[in-house]
Amino acid sequence: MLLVLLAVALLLASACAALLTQKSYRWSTGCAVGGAVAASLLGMFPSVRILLGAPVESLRLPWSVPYGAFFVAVDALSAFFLVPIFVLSALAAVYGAEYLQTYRDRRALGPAWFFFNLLVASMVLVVIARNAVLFLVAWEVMALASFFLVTFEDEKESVRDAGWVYLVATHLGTAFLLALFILLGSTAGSPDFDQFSVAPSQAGLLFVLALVGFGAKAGFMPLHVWLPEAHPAAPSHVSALMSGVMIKTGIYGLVRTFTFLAQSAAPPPAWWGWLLCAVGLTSGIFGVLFALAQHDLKRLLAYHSVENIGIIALGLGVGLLGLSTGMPTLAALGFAGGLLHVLNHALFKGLLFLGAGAVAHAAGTREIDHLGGLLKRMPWTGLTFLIGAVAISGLPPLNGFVSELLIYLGAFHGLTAAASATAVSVLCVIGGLALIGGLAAACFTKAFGIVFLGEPRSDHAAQAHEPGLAMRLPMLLLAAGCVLIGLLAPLAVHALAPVLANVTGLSPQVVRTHVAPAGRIFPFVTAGGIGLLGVVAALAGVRSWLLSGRPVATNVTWDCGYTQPTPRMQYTASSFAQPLTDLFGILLQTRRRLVPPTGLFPRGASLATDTADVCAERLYAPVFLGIGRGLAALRWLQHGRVHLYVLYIALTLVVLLIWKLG
Amino acid sequence: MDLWTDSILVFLALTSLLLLGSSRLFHCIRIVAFQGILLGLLTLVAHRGALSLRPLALATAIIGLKGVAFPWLLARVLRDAEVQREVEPLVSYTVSMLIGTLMLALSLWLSQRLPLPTTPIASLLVPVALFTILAGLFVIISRRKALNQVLGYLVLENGIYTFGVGLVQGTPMVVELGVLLDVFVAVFVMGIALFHINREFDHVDADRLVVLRDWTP
Amino acid sequence: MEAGLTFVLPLLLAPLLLGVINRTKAFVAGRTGQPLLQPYHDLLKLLRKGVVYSRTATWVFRAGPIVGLAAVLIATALVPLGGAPAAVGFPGDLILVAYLLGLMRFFTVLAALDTGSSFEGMGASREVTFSALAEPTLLLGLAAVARQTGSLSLSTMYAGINLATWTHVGPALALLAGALLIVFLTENARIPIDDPTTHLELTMIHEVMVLDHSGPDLAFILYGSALKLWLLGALLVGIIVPVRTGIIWIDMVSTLAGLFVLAVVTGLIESSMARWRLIRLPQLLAGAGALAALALALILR
Amino acid sequence: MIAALLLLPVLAAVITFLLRPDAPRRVLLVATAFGHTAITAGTWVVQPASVLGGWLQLDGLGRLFLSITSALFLAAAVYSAGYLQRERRGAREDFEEGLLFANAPEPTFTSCLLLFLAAMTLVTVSHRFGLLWVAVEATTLASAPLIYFHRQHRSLEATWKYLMICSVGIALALLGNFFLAVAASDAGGAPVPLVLEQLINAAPHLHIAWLKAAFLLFLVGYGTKMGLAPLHTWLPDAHSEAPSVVSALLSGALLNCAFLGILRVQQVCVAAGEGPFGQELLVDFGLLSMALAAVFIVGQADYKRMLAYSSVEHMGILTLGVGIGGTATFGAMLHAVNHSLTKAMLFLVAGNILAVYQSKSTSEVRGVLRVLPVSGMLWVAGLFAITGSPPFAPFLSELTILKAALDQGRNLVAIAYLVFLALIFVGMMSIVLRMAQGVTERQPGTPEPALAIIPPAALGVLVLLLGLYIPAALQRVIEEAARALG
Repeated sequence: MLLVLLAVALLLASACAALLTQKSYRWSTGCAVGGAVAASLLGMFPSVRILLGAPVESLRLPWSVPYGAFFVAVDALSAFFLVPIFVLSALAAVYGAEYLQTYRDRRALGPAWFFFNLLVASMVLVVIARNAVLFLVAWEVMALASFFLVTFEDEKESVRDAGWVYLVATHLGTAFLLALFILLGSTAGSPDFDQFSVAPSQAGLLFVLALVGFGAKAGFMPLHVWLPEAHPAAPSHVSALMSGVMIKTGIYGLVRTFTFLAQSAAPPPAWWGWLLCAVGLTSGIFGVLFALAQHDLKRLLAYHSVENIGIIALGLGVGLLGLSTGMPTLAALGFAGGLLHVLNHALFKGLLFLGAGAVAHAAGTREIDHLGGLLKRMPWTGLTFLIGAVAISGLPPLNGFVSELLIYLGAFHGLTAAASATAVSVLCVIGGLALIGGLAAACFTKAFGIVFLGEPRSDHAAQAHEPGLAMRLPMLLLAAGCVLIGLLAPLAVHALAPVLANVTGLSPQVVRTHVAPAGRIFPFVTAGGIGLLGVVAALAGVRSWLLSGRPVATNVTWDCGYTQPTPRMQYTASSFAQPLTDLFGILLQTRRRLVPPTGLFPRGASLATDTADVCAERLYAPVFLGIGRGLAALRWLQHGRVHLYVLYIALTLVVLLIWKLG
Repeated sequence: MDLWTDSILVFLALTSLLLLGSSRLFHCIRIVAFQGILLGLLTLVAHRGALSLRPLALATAIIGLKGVAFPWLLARVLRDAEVQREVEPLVSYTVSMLIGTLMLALSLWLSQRLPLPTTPIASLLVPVALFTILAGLFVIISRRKALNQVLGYLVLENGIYTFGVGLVQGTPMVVELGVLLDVFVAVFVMGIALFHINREFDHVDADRLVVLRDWTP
Repeated sequence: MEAGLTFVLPLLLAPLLLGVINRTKAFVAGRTGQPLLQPYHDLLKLLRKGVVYSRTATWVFRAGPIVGLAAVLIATALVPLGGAPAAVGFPGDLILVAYLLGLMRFFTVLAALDTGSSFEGMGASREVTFSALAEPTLLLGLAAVARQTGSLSLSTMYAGINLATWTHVGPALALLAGALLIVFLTENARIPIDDPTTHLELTMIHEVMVLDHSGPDLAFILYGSALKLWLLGALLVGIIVPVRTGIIWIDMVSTLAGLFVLAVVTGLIESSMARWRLIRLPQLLAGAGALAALALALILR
Repeated sequence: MIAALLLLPVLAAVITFLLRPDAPRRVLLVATAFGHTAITAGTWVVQPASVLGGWLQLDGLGRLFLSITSALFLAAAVYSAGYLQRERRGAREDFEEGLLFANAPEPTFTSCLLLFLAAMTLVTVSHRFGLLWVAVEATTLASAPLIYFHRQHRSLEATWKYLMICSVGIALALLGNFFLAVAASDAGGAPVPLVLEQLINAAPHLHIAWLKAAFLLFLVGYGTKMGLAPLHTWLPDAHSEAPSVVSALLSGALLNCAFLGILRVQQVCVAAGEGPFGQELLVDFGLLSMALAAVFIVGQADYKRMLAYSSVEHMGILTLGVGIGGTATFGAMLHAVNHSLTKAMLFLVAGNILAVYQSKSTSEVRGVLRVLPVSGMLWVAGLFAITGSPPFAPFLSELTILKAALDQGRNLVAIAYLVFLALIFVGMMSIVLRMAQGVTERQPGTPEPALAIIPPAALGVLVLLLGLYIPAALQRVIEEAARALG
């Protein structure tokens, strides 16, 4: 506990130090990165210890603000979210130290580092806060800090707009949270989490409030609109942090709210689970579809965050279904899958954003169609990005597969054991997961294949170079993490037990018995994974033995008889995704500007597509426009004529007199 | 005594009505001045003739200010402003008179319905006061010249004061003088403002002061 | 023992299925056709050859065939042969199988993209498209079986299907078989989805992806796809041929027979109908999905 | 003590008016401000004796509003010392229309500023309703010349509207006084003098109908001065045309004083058991003001007007809080403090921006964060504060009010409140961020004079600290004030 608080203090101190020493690039960066890394190391110990079953630690100090109390605690659930926060923050900070160097002569980096460490500190506080006011303050500080990080390059119009969209989205979400927490605290009269109690009549309302309020941060469809704007706009190490852990605080809040609601509304009504599953499916499928249609690498990754949040929501939804139908196994497996995916997504999405940053850093563009052949020039970045891609596609033997398998298991268990009503919904989950998996694989073959393989499609790509150690090391560590969790699945599931006990309100022992099937299965999965690697190694050996002493020629790619093959003849990201985007064109509403080749000897021809977010364009833009119009129509009230102003006064008086006394 | 009071009150009402109908600014000023004097007299008679120092002092102060000082000030401003001396109402005189009579009726009706805990010095008092107040507001709203609005404000003030004098006994001297002082300063400042307006714009049309607004037709 | 067999048999017999298919097509076309064992000869020949690599290609290109084969080998160990249990079986292995095939596809596609050739790029693009559509059907189909047999392990699931099941939910199983047949054809690049014989027309999906592979790499790929053919075939036949006598040999032999019949049927289909236009393939796959869903509905009811 | 509070500024005003040289005048101004603040601080420790037989005394409400006023005036005085230094003498070009204009003579400005302070002080300490009225009217008259500091036609127009509208409104408040007197005229035989305490004691005998009527008149009268919609019409003009330091005082101190007028009569109503009658009205006016502020803030083209409308919004929040009652009253009192500090800071910063950019147009000002690093930072921070984002103080008070509303089950009020807050947040942010961020051709890092930075910075720090920790003493004062309203 104290160590965690110490970490927070350290983060804040280093943040201020970075701000004060911003005259010197070296010092401010040193302070910030040192602080972040040290704080992470400090914080890891208690988090891991509690994950491994140490008792819950809490601390309550008086705090002289209305309804406020400095009430913090670290239980298994908090610890489970603390781990990725600390890991990713430290790595992102190290990465950023090199990444931001290119800006050093253009601007003072003090503020950037200040807000970075502030963001980390506020995330930690959000996760350990046990008092509504404290939580909300931390929550908003987190939002503001991340907003300033997003608008780091505010000289760009697009960045400013992105920041604005993000700010509005998160603030409107917070409005719902205000209502949520006040209602939670009103019956008990105390805003401390442990005092919360819910009137069963209100439970449904509270659930919806939480879903909207936290969903806006987590990025559920259709509240996701800020994600694809903000993540590309932010510096890559910030995108990694935001996408990897910050949006997960939304999931944390949602799960934490379940624990409050569970006390009163046990078992939760079935429609909660249905709703969450529906949200998950929408986010997952739409997210991956929109990702397919993007050709900005970071925008693509951002949409994948929406997709993965969808998968997490599916897991939680299955868990809720389990609770509502009284099937603990279903609940345990669903929540386990969802929560484990939180951790996994933090690892591989962080990794992928860092990789994307390295690419943009090296090639000077995020436009996939201008890249290519980077694997030769950036072998390490390429390898780690490939690992991340395999992991996020949920393929064995990496970690993405483990969490998705847990959700599948839950769903299949529900299918075989539950009544047909529940069975139908879990079937949707199964089919949805399968579709998402396939599409994700398609999307990441595109991302990796077009960016790293083939021939460079532009000079930028041709001149790309591997980044320095400070940027490479974090990627390597994250990649290692993906592999480890993939292979050590049984341990991961075991470690989840106390967390699940927290969420489902069952005792750890009971939970263990219910995740037992998964526990029995995962050794096989691990064995399969290791076996796979073994076979790969063996086959590689066989191959090299076969090829020993045989001619191994190299030549140009066989080009069907063309005499002048050029890199521009390669398939591009757009053409690669075109069959799928056409197939789902009705949903994507892709705009294409085509200048077809004309004449016998056509000169220029071009095709440009862009896929704007349907929700943003068809849903929010009109609403905001309408509100603006409506308000503008009322402006005549302030027409400037003093006579009529006095008339207002007289009328108000008369109306009041008649209304109140007449 | 009541004869006095009533007649004064009637005169008050008439002056207000007259103001609504008069077309020349100097005329308006004179009317308001006369109203001020009436008000002074009212304070005298309001005290049931008990000729103590207090009402005398008050009366003189009121007459001095409202009957002499203000009119002189405003007249001076008007003289400086070489604009035509028409009132130029937004609402024509006849309509104003009509509305005036309506307001009179309204205030009579209201005064019937107002349950008075204390008996006023005269039955006419409340309706006349209300009517004067309404008339003042109406002048402010319906006249174009800024100076007219000052006059309207004065009339409004007079109406309120009438109400106070007739109905409220034992308002401390300090407060009364403070009120008077405030009104004096208010009108003085307004006068200065008028003076500046006239210098800045070469007109004193309040309804042409519409630069500051959030709406462009 | 049987478990071992269910693992070894495909390793030995998978290429033979290809032979049977080709022979059937030849027979229908009235040709003598290649000998049944031709695929084995091809594999051996390729294994003995050297290789040519593109200058564009990286280690990913070399890794593709290996990872693909490795993945499908592991999968083979998990798939039962009708009543005969798989070498390894555990609840949820069906998901592992599906995703191992996904891994295989992932790396094949990457290897194709690694050459930077527009043909391979196109093939890769189509491959991911259609397999993305086929995957839900496969899983929903297996889900139906799981629901029916109340088990999550392929071995027990398929052991649970017998004549009684057919008498109960015959229609459902029939629909299921239809769905799985379409998946089988899609995943193995057979007509009417794909045409394995020609290499150069731009209509190709799978074959065009492996255009630049040669020597042992190509051998691995061919062998891998043969195993894949076997696996999906086994999953299909396991449903169609509900012989569960309890005597493992009979079950196994009958399923084997079923597999070869399936090969013949495939051959007949390939020679009897033409390849569909790409535009229409999604409809076909959606249809398959619909069949699976319908089957589920019947089973859930 | 109270006498000192009142006399100090008056004397200073007289002296400054006669003092010819500039430097000592400015020094005297600042010194007076310090003295006033010091005495005010003293009233926190020792309860000052009442003057004029209880006409002037300092209760909880008075102390709170006096402290706000005094603190704000201190900041304003320091700022204006620098401001007057920077203001060029003689005729200069008006940046909007290029007309020539000059400033009012500095002695007038300074002495009016001090008289303004005296008048506001009188408002906070007077318990005699008539005196209160005199004081409020006096604030109007003292501040009118301040608004007309820049002798050019727009500020003149603003001054005229300010004078006209406020005078009419306050005249109605005078009528309210008389109504109140009527209501108290036969409480148990003898008429009760219009002194707050005695009225409260005699409350049960008051004539209810007249009391209600009086309340309505006070509400409309002082509400005009306070800027409640739809009586707010003078407010944006005056705030946008006055020198920023004056706008800061108007918005941060004057509006509160007017609010105090309403609170006084509300106290009587509560004592007479008519609390709900007033509270209902306050809730309605509060929501109406917030709505109207939202209308004019969204897409506002002049950032000083935007701040002015934001004041309308926050006056709405104050009345809403008092109207909801219970813990919300505490929230409202706390919000009065927070809003005053934040808004004053914002107006001062707006003054800095105006001085450099020579434009009040939200579309012409760009890249403040680059051109004026400190002011830009304060500008953005202040805007986040005023829109109720943690960790700044207004968040706490707004949260308290919301909580009270929800706890009382007034969900519609709470929803409307949240909706308006959200609307205003979006409107303000889209304006402010466009101003603060981005690039401009002005050279970055324009030097910012210390006297222009220290006061707003100090206020900003205060706002932040109050958002993180509310000292026990302040807590006590606020609670005392809230208790006065039952």
